[in-house]
Amino acid sequence: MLDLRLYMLQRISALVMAPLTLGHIAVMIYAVQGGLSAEEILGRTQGSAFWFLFYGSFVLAVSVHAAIGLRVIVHETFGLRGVRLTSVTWGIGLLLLSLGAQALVAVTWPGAV
Amino acid sequence: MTRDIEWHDTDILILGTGGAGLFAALHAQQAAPTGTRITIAVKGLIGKCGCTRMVQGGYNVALGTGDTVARHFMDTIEGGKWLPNQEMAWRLCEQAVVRIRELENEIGCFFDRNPDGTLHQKAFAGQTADRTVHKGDLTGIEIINRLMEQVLSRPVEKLQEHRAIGLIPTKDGSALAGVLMIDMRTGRFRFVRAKTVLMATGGGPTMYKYHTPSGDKTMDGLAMALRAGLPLRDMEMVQFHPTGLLAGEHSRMTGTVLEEGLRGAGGQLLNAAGQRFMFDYDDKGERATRDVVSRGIYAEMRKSNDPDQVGMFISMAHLGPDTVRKKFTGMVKRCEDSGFDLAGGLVEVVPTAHYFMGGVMVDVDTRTALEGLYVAGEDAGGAHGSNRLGGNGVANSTVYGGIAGDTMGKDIRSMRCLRDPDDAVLMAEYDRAVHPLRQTPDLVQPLRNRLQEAMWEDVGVMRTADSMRRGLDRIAGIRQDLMQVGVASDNLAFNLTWHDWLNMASLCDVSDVIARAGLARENSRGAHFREDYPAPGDMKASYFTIAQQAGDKVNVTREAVEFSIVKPGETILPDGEPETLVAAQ
Amino acid sequence: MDGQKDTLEVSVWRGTSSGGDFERYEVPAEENQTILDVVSWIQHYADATLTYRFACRVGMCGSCAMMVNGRPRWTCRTHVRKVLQGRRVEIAPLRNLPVIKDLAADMDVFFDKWVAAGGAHAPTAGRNDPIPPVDPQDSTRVTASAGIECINCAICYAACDTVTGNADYLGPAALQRAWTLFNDSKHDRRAGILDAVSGSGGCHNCHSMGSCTVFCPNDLDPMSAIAGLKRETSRRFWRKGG
Amino acid sequence: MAGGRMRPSRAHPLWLAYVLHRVSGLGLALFLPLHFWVLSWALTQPQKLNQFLSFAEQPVVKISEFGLVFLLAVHVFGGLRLMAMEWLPWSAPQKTLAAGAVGVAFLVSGTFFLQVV
Ligand SMILES: Cc1cc2nc3c(=O)[nH]c(=O)nc-3n(C[C@H](O)[C@H](O)[C@H](O)COP(=O)(O)OP(=O)(O)OC[C@H]3O[C@@H](n4cnc5c(N)ncnc54)[C@H](O)[C@@H]3O)c2cc1C
Ligand code: HEM
Ligand code: SF4
Ligand code: F3S
Ligand code: FES
Repeated sequence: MLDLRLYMLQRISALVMAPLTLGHIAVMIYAVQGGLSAEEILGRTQGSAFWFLFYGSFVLAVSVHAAIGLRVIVHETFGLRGVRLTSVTWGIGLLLLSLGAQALVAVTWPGAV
Repeated sequence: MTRDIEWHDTDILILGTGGAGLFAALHAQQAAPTGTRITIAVKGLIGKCGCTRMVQGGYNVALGTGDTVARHFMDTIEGGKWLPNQEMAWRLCEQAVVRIRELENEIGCFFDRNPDGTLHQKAFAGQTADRTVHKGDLTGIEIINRLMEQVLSRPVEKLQEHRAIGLIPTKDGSALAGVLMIDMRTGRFRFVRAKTVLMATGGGPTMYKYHTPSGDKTMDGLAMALRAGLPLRDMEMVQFHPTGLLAGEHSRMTGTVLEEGLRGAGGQLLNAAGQRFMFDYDDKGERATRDVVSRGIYAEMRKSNDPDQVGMFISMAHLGPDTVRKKFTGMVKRCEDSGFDLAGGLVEVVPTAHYFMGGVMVDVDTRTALEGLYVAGEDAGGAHGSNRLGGNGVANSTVYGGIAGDTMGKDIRSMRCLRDPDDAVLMAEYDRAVHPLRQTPDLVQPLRNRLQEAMWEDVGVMRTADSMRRGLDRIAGIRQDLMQVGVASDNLAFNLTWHDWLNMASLCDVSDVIARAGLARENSRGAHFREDYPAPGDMKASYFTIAQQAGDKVNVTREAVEFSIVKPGETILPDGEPETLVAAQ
Repeated sequence: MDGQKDTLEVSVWRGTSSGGDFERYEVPAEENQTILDVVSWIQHYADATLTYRFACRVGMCGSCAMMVNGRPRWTCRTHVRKVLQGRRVEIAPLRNLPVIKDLAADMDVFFDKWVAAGGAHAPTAGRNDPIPPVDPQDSTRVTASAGIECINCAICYAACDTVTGNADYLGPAALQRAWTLFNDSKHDRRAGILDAVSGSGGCHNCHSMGSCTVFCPNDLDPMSAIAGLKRETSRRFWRKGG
Repeated sequence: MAGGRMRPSRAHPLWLAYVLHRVSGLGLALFLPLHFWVLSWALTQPQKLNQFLSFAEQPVVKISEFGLVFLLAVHVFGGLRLMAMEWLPWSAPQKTLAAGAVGVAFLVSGTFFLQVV
């Protein structure tokens, strides 16, 4: 149930995420090491265009990537196909996107707190 | 039991999916008018059964660098000890050139190349030029896989696991109406009418204790042709390969080929005492031709006559186990999988029945005496005479399979309609097939073992009039017992034991003919060796045997070979041509 | 020789497409014995109705593949000694294919997919043309030759879990054949192959789980062949922009 | 059903790598929405986020966090391994690569873990 198009989307989104996740882990290590509190972290990220783009692209990529990944698992495990499979894919993607967008706003929007 | 037969119509019906059957399907499709229905029926799965797939050594074809069709032809005639039908042998050599190009260019085979990109060719024993095209030692896989793909991707009707059991003529007997089959998967009967039928079921001398052909081949085609009253030629000619694996009676590996190249590379044959013996029989020792080595091994086996130590041994270790492993990777691995160490140890071998030169009499266009019936491949007799050269087997099946397709495609244009079968024959064939279902069930396999012993001992590598008469008696006894052995009829779907029974029926019928034809040939030629008539006889007075069934009786007659192209003692090669182009080893 | 023979305890799956179960047989043990010999013995001497399939007996035709102790194997070349667990062995029809009866699977889907993957040669020359020279050491040719000895036994197909879950997936053997043809300079529809393997059942479904390569009895490497197809289709994707 | 005939046995390094990739992908996909949800508290209920973060100081939670980072690392390096074998023309010794990917994943998540405690 993966044609070339979905395959490319999944690989491209993965490639986008790879540096982002590693960067994120690095930031987390740094943050924990420096004993930063939630306020301190948010203070740095909120209002920063850089972090908005950083996490923004992650949210976008992960929605696409995970939706396709779960689509494959759902097809291979439960045999779903056709319209139902497509709606499941979109459903997962949109769910992740909306949750992700909320988190993104919370973390990077200027003066959110 | 009601005679429940489903009818099915087609235009061109092909039996068998070896080199002959698959090529016929492709050529028929090219030659027949559009809209012609083509059906291919086979005892196993398309392309996965039969012997063409098992071809190791390769494909003989004269492609230049000194080699010519004339030279290939002369080798074929001399190898066949002047018995081949010369027109057929010529056509074989001539068309092989076209067919190999077709295989490479149209079918998509890839044969081994020289470093400069040209085809690699080598020489099998008995050839005077490097002529054999090959793909490693798995040539048949390449040929059949490519042919199979072509047929699978075309609109040819496929009847897989359909076994042909009877050729059904028209009421007046002038032509063929169709073929009665068993759909093996369901166990139901199906009568397929067709305007033309190609029989390409590939012979297969599996009535010998040791044999190389695939398990599906049991001489069904020749047994059907015999019952249909068609003349069969050269039926005494059974080729033995000298080195079949001996793994015990319980194993299907027994009889399978250890390749010719082992001896060519310096492999030694040893007896139980560990001594080489082939030089006692021939100056060339282990490198002598197949028939000579087979007889050498057989004679040595008879001398030792030890029931616990039946075969002789092939030994490669003196060449260095690592070298052997490298040069014969596939063979070493195969032996290893079955528990033998070819590279470093001894492997027990016996001569093993390999190829059947005899077959239905056909013209050079594969037509038979019965209108609508065509025969090609190992089922057809004539091209090889008393001996088939290594590499001429696939050439024969692919060349004549293609010709059959062309011929049927052409002939069908003048055949308006399907013919009606002779109901009496149809019913008789049906009854023959269900006979065991009406007897008390019993084991079939012991009878197969008995037949294989009888043929090996009495109608095998070396024969005498006495042994063959004894063989005939034994066959008759086995046949009688077979008629008493039943198969439970409660589940006929994919019932292998029923088919074993039918296999036995075919094998008994043809075994009987082999012995009779063997009695009729009172000399020794090629594969046929009579201890009571060891001389080859006058070449100029060469005759071939023709066996034909009339009523319940099989008559064997002799007919003089027609030297239509070359006479014994002469050659068609230009003056001054060297005897051989193969560099001495 | 030694009068009393050892026996093997053999469980064989019996049934049809509508269901079945394992049945137990005692089979005499022999020095040289393959799984095919075991199955044949049962049919010859113990249960005349047992169905299985074989032809060549030597690993060339790929008709005899079955599940042996849960692993797909060519039974004519599988020595009993290699698979025996104590005295026991369990034999079932090939996985991922419909059963016809007992140990005989229906291979039609497998071959349909072979064709669907573009697995038949398309000629660039005819029978009256000379055979084109091909450098056997040329790297493209070497790639093509790597998969050429496939015997279409469907062992890889039975080993692949993706096939189990995804009925449309063309499977390793068919895709390997496509890759071989893609690298065959004599093949005419090389671009067509990339189309044939890019659909919803195509090469992109492969998760590189590698069971095909691990279990192939001929030591072929369908996994890498499929990776080759993914690479070429991706490359074309970038060039053509989808 | 075909699968019911027999349990297939197929444990070998590449297959295990595949299972690991799938399980980690699935794990991440289940965890991520949760993660997003918690983060969005920053906007709506900041005090709840802080509560959560102090809750996250507990050792059990630390260990499961390690698990998460491990999953992420395994999945990322597994994914990179896959894309390398699919797209780079070398014929890589697959098993080594698979083992290597898991190794690196351990390293990264291990570092994370050490830093955290
Ligand atoms: C081990 C081995 C190695 C060989 N090596 C070489 C070699 O190197 N070079 C060479 O030239 N020759 C070789 N030969 C010989 C060569 O394989 C055969 O001569 C040739 O392939 C025969 O082709 P065919 O099409 O006539 O028959 P086959 O390829 O045998 O095909 C016969 C077909 O008919 C089917 N069939 C049989 N009975 C029935 C029935 N009742 N109903 C329906 N279908 C039926 C079979 O299932 C099969 O599909 C070798 C043979 C063997 C056994
Ligand atoms: C950040 C870098 C990531 C990379 C490089 C990556 C890479 C990949 C790749 C190559 C696949 C395809 C596997 C296959 O076809 O067998 C895949 C599958 C998958 N990924 Fe990721 N991924 C990443 C992040 C994520 C994240 C964050 C999630 C979770 C939200 C995720 C969830 C999945 C899922 C569910 C699958 C399907 C697994 C399967 O088909 O077996 N991935 N990933
Ligand atoms: S690739 Fe190997 S396992 Fe798969 S069908 Fe071909 S020979 Fe069999
Ligand atoms: S086992 Fe299946 S998933 Fe791919 S690597 Fe082989 S085809
Ligand atoms: S019987 Fe041909 S591969 Fe096993």
